[in-house]
Amino acid sequence: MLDFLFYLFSALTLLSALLVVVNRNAVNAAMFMIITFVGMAGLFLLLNAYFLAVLQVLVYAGAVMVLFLFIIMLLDVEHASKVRPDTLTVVASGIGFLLLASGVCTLFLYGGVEPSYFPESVPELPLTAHSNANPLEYTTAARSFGYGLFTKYMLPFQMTGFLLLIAMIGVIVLSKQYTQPNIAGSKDATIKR
Amino acid sequence: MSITLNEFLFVSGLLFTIGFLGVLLRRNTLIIYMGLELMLNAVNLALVGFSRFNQTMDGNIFVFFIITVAAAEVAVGLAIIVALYRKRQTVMVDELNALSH
Amino acid sequence: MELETLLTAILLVPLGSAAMIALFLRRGGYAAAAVSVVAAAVILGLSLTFLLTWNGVTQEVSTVWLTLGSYEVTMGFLVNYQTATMLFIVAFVGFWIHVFSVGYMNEDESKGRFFGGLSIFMFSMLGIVLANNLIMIFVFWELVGFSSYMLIAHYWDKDYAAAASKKAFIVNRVGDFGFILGIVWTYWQYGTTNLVLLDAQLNNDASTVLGLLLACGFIGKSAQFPLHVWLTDAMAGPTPVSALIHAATMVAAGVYFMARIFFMLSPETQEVILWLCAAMTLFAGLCALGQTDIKKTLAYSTLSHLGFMGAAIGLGFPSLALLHMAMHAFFKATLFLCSGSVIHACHHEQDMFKMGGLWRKMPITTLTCILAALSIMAVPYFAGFYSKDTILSGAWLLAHTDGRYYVIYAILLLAALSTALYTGRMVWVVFFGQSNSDNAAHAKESNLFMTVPLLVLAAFSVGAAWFLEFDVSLLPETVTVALKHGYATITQADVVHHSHYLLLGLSVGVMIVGVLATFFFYGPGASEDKLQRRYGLVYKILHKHGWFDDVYDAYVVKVQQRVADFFGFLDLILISGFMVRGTAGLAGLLSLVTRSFHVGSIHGYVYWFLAGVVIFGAFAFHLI
Amino acid sequence: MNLNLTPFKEFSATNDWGMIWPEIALGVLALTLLIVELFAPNLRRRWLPRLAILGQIGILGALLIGFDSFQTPGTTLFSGMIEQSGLTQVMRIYFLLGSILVSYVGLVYLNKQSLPRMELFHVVIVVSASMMLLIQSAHFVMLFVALETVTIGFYVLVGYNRNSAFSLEGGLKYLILGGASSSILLFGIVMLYGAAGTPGLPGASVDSMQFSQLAAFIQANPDNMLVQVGVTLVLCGIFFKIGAVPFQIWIPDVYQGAPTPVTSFLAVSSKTAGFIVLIQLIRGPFAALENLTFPLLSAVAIMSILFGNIAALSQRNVKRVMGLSGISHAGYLLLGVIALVKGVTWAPWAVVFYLFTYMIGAFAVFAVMAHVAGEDDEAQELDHYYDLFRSQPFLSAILSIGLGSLAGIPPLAGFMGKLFLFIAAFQAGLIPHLIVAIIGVVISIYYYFGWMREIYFRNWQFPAEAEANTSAVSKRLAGLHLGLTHRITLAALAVLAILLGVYQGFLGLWPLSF
Amino acid sequence: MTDLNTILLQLAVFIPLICGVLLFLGKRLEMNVAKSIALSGFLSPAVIALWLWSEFGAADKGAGGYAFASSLDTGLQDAFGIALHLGLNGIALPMFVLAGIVGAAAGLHALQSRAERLVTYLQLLLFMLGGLMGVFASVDIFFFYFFHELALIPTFIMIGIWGGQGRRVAAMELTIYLTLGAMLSLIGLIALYAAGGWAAGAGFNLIELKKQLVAVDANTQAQIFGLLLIGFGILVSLFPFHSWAPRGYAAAPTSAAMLHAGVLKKFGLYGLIQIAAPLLPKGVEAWSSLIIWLALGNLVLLGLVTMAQRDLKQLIGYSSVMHMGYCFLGIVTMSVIGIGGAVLLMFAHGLSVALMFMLATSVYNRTRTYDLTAMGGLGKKAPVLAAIFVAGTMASIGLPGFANFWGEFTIFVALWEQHSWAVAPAVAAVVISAIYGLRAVAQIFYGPPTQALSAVDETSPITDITFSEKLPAAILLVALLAVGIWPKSVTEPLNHELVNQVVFKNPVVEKPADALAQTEPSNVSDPRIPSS
Repeated sequence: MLDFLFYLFSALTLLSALLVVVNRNAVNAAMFMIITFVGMAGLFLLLNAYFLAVLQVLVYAGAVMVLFLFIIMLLDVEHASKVRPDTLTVVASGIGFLLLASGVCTLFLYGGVEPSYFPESVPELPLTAHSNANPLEYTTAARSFGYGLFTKYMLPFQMTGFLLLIAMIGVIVLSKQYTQPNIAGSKDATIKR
Repeated sequence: MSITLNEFLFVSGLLFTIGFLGVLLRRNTLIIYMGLELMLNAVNLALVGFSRFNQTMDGNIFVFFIITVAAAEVAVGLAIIVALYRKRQTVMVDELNALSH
Repeated sequence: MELETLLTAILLVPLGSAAMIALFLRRGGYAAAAVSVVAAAVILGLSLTFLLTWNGVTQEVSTVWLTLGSYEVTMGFLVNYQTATMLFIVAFVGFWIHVFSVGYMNEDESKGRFFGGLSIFMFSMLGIVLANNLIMIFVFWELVGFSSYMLIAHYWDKDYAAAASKKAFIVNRVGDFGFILGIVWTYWQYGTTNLVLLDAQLNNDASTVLGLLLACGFIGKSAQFPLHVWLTDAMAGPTPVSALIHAATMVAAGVYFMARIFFMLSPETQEVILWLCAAMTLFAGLCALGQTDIKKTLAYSTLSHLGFMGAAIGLGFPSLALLHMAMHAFFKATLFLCSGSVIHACHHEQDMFKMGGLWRKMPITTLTCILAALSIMAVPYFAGFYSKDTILSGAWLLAHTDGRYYVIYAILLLAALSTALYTGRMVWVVFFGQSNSDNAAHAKESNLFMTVPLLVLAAFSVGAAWFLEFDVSLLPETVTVALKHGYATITQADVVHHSHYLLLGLSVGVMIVGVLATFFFYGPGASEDKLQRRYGLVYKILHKHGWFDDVYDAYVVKVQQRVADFFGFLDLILISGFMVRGTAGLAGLLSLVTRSFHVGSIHGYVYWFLAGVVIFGAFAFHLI
Repeated sequence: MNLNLTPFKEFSATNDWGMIWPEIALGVLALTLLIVELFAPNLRRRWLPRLAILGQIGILGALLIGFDSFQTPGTTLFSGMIEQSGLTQVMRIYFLLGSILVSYVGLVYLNKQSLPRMELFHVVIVVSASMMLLIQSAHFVMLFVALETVTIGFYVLVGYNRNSAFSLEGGLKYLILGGASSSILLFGIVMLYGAAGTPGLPGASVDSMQFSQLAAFIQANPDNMLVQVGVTLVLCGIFFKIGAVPFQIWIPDVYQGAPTPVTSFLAVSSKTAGFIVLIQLIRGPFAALENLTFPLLSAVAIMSILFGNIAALSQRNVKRVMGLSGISHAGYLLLGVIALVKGVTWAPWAVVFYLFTYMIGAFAVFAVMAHVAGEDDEAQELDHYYDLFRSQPFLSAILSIGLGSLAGIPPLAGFMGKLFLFIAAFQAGLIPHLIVAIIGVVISIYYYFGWMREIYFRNWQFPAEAEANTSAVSKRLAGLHLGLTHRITLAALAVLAILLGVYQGFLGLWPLSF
Repeated sequence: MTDLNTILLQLAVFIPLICGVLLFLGKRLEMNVAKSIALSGFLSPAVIALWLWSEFGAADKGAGGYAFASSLDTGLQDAFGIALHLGLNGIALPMFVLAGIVGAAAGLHALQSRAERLVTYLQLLLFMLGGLMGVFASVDIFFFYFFHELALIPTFIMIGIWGGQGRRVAAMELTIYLTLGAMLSLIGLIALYAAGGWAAGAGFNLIELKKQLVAVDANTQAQIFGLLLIGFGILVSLFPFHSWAPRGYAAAPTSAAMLHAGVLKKFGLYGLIQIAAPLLPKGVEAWSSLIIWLALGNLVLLGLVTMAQRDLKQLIGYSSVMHMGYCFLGIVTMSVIGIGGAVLLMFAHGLSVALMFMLATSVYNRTRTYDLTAMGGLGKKAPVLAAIFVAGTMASIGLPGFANFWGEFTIFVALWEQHSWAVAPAVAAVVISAIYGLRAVAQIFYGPPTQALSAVDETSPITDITFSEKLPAAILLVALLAVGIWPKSVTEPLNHELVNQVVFKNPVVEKPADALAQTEPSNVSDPRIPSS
């Protein structure tokens, strides 16, 4: 049963991912992207990462792709995406794809690393009172994330805040029209070549 | 289940490759960008797989960070693309080569 | 006075005067002249004191000049009878020529340069005379060359003077090429260049090649074949210079040098020198007949007589060579000064056939000139006779041991004839008959500055050699010692003694023939060269002395310069072009290639990433 | 529910925030700027930049004063997230200095543009702080987060001049290529994580992304396939940062498009961060992998030196020239890293010294560039510098010193840097590398001195023509007047370049190997 | 031991640099002050150098025969054994004096030159001079290199601003080429440092290295020396690597050309003599035949090339390149004689070539051209200039009485001892140099004045050499003559130094006993008395 689910989800993921890449319509690409994410969420579930699966759907499918779609619509680049890539690019990228794929195959399927089965035991619950076990040991509970983030990964976690801050500021800088009275009005850059 | 870690890794690797293919193949900046997102997701998948296999939490938490970073990156990236589109009315990379040679 | 200081003084006085002139009296005119002449006088005085006081013992003083490890250069004086002879000649002739110059150069505006040059010349010449080792000789040898270069180029706004000076210096350098090699070889062969030590070390085991190398210096300086081309051109200098340098002293320095290092000349070496010089005697003597320029004539006669001296060396009679050099110094100086006085009187007219009939106008010059002419023609009891005829007898003497020397004797005899011919021609044409140009017509006797030296030198060219036969000697006793020996040896040798009258008759007869022939052929005061008119080809050959100059010029222009240009071209093309610029060009080309990589589209760049990942990944997989 | 908190306590025990006070202070400074911007808009033009710069200088001063107190090498903080050592202390100073200079260049730049002012300084400061943490990080998560902070900051900065299509295009290129590279890096990290955590293997560790434990694991089984590939991919990611072949290709375009201060920031601080991370990794986790890293780095170093120098020959745009020459400098620096791989323990010192000299020289050049540049920042041609010596002798002197230092000419600092690198390389026996390096240096003379040639040489053949095509620029330059602060700053750079070149005594306080 | 002379030595290096820095106040000071500062900067090294020259004999020599030694740590002593270690030994002393004299002459010439932005010009010249003094004063081979580069770079800028025709290319070629040479030699020096055992006491200290490197095997020595040979060879314009020199000098302003051709170029030879040869004798042996061939290439081939030149400055440049061949020949002998001769010739050639470049400019200022074929008859207008020029030419073609002669002749002597065959071509080069030298003199000064000259004369009357030109010329000429007449002044300290260095051969030729005792030297009588 689980095997079947795995094949289902992975096929879903990979095929839609491929469609994202080869599809010539940007909107459709975005749609397939969403399907890919959903498929990945499924795979996460198979790996008992329930919290991440949820996160995946919420953040990616929910937020990121919506942003993408919004931009695609905004810029209205349908006409642009109609042109098909020239053969040279196709051939070159195809070769590149094959090379990388073969590398991945050799690494993960044949010889690279020997097949390794997942441990069956999956600790469901986080540690309870009076147990001296390591609070950061692997569980599937969302609470473990909290433990980790606020103890061991405190510093990165704090930094993420700054990361988001400058991202925000960056977006503002890039989008907000800035005018300054005491400097000659901004020249509009026409392409000089 | 009989699925080993290798299958998961293979899937993620393939996903990564597909994402790279997108970057190589497509000329629409937005879709190239989606390709990058795919690559990041492939990493996520591998991480989760390892995390499950190694029975350590770090992988999962790392995924959390990656997702956050990815979101921020998307925001900035799209902002740049939009601003550039305002200037040049295009998102096709082969028309965006004013800087060259 | 202490010997060392005395000699040092002799050496340094002219240097001092030269420095003084160069620093303060550049525009000094007569002041410069005075300084220089006084210097020459002082030299003469000091030399005489030395010659009269010296006890005749060979003496050597030397001081270390430069030390590097085992290698030492010393500067020092070697005094023996040869030194005495040469010292006297240089000082004496030099002094009188200085005096003469005062008169001759009186309207020249750059006296400073001239007299400074004369002083430098005296300095370097005396250096050669006194030097006690080869390196020191070489040093002053070069300086002599330099001063002659300066003096030849005295009229430096004349192209011919420029060319002549350049030629003189370079040709001498060619001679020095061998000289340097010789010196260096000597140093490593015998461990020293000091003459005395060398003399002590070699006993008739001198190496032939070494000797020849050293002889190269002589050939260059004394203008023997094949390096004789410079001497005739050197007449571009003022006449006193020609007299001093190119007749009396400098060219004789070569002979002096040969005599001084005679012990280093193996018989083979002497053989080579002998034949070269013998050939030169005759050849130059004949060429003199092809000249209309009075100075050129004398120049060729100088060549011829240097040949005589060289032949004496080659025959193995260095003292004879010295003897002839001394006598030659007197009469050739006289002749040159006469020509100078004549030229001066004729407003720098040098063509003999435009003169004529000068004896009325300038008697003293004529008299002295005739005396000197008789001396050079070796009229018995004249100075030239003793030296030149003894050389002939020497050849005759050796001929009895080896038949080949008869050839030499014959050549020298013919040379003597040629001497008679050109001298007679000159005397007849210049002084007798009618004057052939108004320059000559308005000539008048020169002033005392010029006539007094003429008279003195003429007197010497008559009687300088009497000390050999009678006991009247115009020369200090110490001077004569080195000259007596060879003369004595030969004249006492019974071979010569028996055929004494034969020899005498031959040479005297040859002389008379010559004189008469010229009288009847040219006639007194001829206005044109009969030889030129009648036998144009012969004349042309003699005039151009076998196109040596043309060959020389052709070599310089056609060969040397073209080779140089060729290499210049190669340097330009191969090294600075191909090697250097080529590399730069290659870099530039590559740069353009790399530049073309930056296509500007992201695709082009992502593929680099792909390539990087693939290649490095392959390396990680141990595929590469 | 009450649960046993001791484990948490011991995890948080090492969260010693005091040890990273400079970074915190920078963060606070950045926020202060934000607040000032919000609540005192009228102070903007004049005071914000000064506040930013002076604030950083203050922090720098404090850092220098308290320098010795930090001499506690090898302290692991934040439960293995970061590890401080002499190297990181020195590099803190480096990055702080760098961001100060960038702010200065930015000040010069902003005065010619109509752009928001505060944001630039804000982002620069935050990025510098995260660079400090980046080089201290001893854990891949920390490394990734810090790295991404830096990268995202640079996305913003490169595209900062939103009025110029060039700046935005540069931003886009940096965005996509940077994204790709960080994905590659990430994939490598994941592989290492996975391999090192595998329960079965010897030396498998609990916290397998922590450098020391990872090092132990790799020591145990160096020829694990995952490890090999993972390390390779990580190195690829870092090569992108330091701009080494074949991940250098983006550099000229991005450098040209980016605003000059950002270009300098990229050229100096970003590159440096990459190098220090590389050194940390080579010294730490990857120490056991000489067979893999040595050939890899050698190839990259040689390629970089040759490519950078040769490509720069035919460039006329000075920003591109600086970018391409930066590639070659990365190549030289890699020599030091390779020497480290070969076991020359003091090689990092040489690298750091070179980085300092490079910073000084590069900023001398960039500052002058910012002064010379006009409104169109991306179009700075060599021709603009024609005859600068006559119009701006001071600037040209500074520029010459900077260029000379970059070219490695005594008595300037750059020469000492090269000397130490060469000695290190020679000690490691890298003769082929050295030969290539020499060739590179000789080639580099052409474009560095070619630049000076523009400054000093009047065109002998066609002066009129040369005048004509640069008349506008030269007019502007003739009008340009430098304030005293500018002169002092520039002169300070020049003096520093000379001082470091002739006297290294005050570096005695650095241990030769950190 | 910091007595007065030690301090003076340091001052000789630093005064020019300090003066140069002072001149940065250029615009503030008015001209005369600036000029006097520069003047002191130019003259003081010369004065100090001469003083130290006189003191050297008496001074007590420290380690390695270095007098006036002093060492200053610049922070690298412990790590790399690099220290600013100044001192003079018998080899360094002549070069040091040379640098001082030529520096003074060049400085005086520059002070009177009416160059635009004179202050900057003097400044760069001062830096150059300081670097040169440092090169020859430093015992530490790192600083030896360091000072060389310091002196090298100003030439680029000077050519750039005040240079003549074709400077853009020439300056670039010169700089790139010389950097290549410098880089190679730098690696060579590092290799020495390595061979000395990484900073094991030796570091970059020459004295220590001498002790350390005795052990090094022949193969390594050959490799290191090869590096140094090519590196230094480029700097000295050894045969195939010479193309930078003539064009560079032709384009350079006078004073720069004087200092560069006169002194800076000797750096490479000095390095070979002071560093490479003593440290790597086996290396020299390994390369000797190649060196001889290249040196002969310099002498003969480039001699002919020189003959082909039509441009006065090119001619002088090529001739300066050509004469370097002698020095290489001297070095290759590895004997006291040869190396001594090489040093002597370096000293002399430095003076003479500087003089020639200066006079070339003086000629140009009067004829307005460097083209020899267009000149002629200047001697009439400027006799003194002509006289000095002739003197300079004679010096450079090795006329006795000038220092060059001793150098060349000594080298011939040394060369014969080992490679007799090479002496002949070497001496032939003497003839060649005479040919082009005298041809140049004749073409410039002799003969009737050309139309061009008269034309110039009409526009601006041609004067004879002025005092401002005469003074530097006199300085150089006097030095040339002094050493030419009294070569001991240079060779005495040199000899002591060289003899002490065991690596240099000191071939002994057995001197015959003084034979003056035997009476009547045979050369008064005629030996060949016939047997009959």
